[in-house]
Amino acid sequence: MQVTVRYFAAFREAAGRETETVETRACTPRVLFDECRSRYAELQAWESSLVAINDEMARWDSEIGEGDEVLFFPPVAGG
Amino acid sequence: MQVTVRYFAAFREAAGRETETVETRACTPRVLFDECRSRYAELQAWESSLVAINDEMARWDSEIGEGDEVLFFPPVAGG
Amino acid sequence: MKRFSVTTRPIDLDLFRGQLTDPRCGAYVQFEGWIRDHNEGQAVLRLEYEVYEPLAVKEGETILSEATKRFGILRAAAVHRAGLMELGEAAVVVGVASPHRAEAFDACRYVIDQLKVRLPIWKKEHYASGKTEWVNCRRCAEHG
Amino acid sequence: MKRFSVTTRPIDLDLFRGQLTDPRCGAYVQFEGWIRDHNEGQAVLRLEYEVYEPLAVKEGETILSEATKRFGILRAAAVHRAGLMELGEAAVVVGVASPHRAEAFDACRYVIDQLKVRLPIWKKEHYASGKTEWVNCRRCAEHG
Repeated sequence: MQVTVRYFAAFREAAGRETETVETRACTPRVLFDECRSRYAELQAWESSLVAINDEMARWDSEIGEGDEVLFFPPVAGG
Repeated sequence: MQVTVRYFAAFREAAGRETETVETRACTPRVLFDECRSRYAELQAWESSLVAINDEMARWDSEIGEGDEVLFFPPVAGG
Repeated sequence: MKRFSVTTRPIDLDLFRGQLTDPRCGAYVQFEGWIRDHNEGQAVLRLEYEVYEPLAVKEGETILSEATKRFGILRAAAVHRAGLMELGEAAVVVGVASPHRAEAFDACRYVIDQLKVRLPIWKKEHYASGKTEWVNCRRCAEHG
Repeated sequence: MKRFSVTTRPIDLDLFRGQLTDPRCGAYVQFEGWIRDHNEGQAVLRLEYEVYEPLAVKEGETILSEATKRFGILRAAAVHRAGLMELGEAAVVVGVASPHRAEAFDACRYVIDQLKVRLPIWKKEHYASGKTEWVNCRRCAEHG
């Protein structure tokens, strides 16, 4: 299936891009993120990273569907 | 001895005066206040009232001396 | 500028806050006491504060010093109104600036809690009914 | 006016506070996050916030609703800066108005605590040394 990936802040700088459309068989954001890491050497996992799917906060083991937009958020630091 | 008494807020209204100089043998503000109450029928004791002597917060059993100014504060309500 | 002051005019919040800015501080907490339109079921039209200023200022400074030592904050100030006030005005403002927020919240809370019970300040409420009453002093007021 | 908003311009504190006035409220607590001149020993010149606004606004509204329900306050609002900021400016402001002060303090604290960990907002510090760093993300930054 095809999904769109968006990288934010430090993740965007590490991946060298803000968004990409990928062909994947990943069923969860966690598996998808690992696939992305295999393409971008500088993209590091980070334990308090967050993830959203289609502008809703999601879990790393949520289900991804065809055409979804998956947003990878490095550790947030508002305020 | 002679001391000056000052009444504040509701106490002033009850005593009908702001200040007075009295001859007294009262050794503490508590005894002095009881003397004042015997003169002003409307002056009521009130459990969380405070007292000061010469612009320093004091206790009801502090010692009063000649020429002191004793300030009677009804329950405070700042803020 | 004195850290604790009493004023008969509306509190200038920009000026108040301005005196507390500090580049070492990442957190600022401000408390304001507003005049409510009701108290215990009665419609309040306006308020009057009687302040015994010499002792109020001394005790206010003491409370701010206590908060500074106890919570390790960098800046604290407070101002209290005296005299007649209208609904919606701020009767008291407390401001605390600190490197981090936990101690700013705790210190601000401490200062307002202490100000309310230790300062020689009395509040008289003027009700829509025409009555007035010294707050905290129902029995005194009945006779006053 | 939306209760939670994001802005690229300096926050107008008078306007912000003005939207929260309420004659039923006797207590108002405001928190401000200020840009400090140091972080972990490095001199900070300025800051940059990246905000993913669609989700930040949604999550910010959710947090304000949670605080309103949980603490029984009457009014709450917050605003967060996006983009480049200078020292001394407020990066975030939270305001809570309530009949009494205890719940105003608790609710304000809850809102800022939650905003800091749940909003998709990232802070990049620009240091006097010329370096920049994403806060909370040292390892990412080394590679970024």
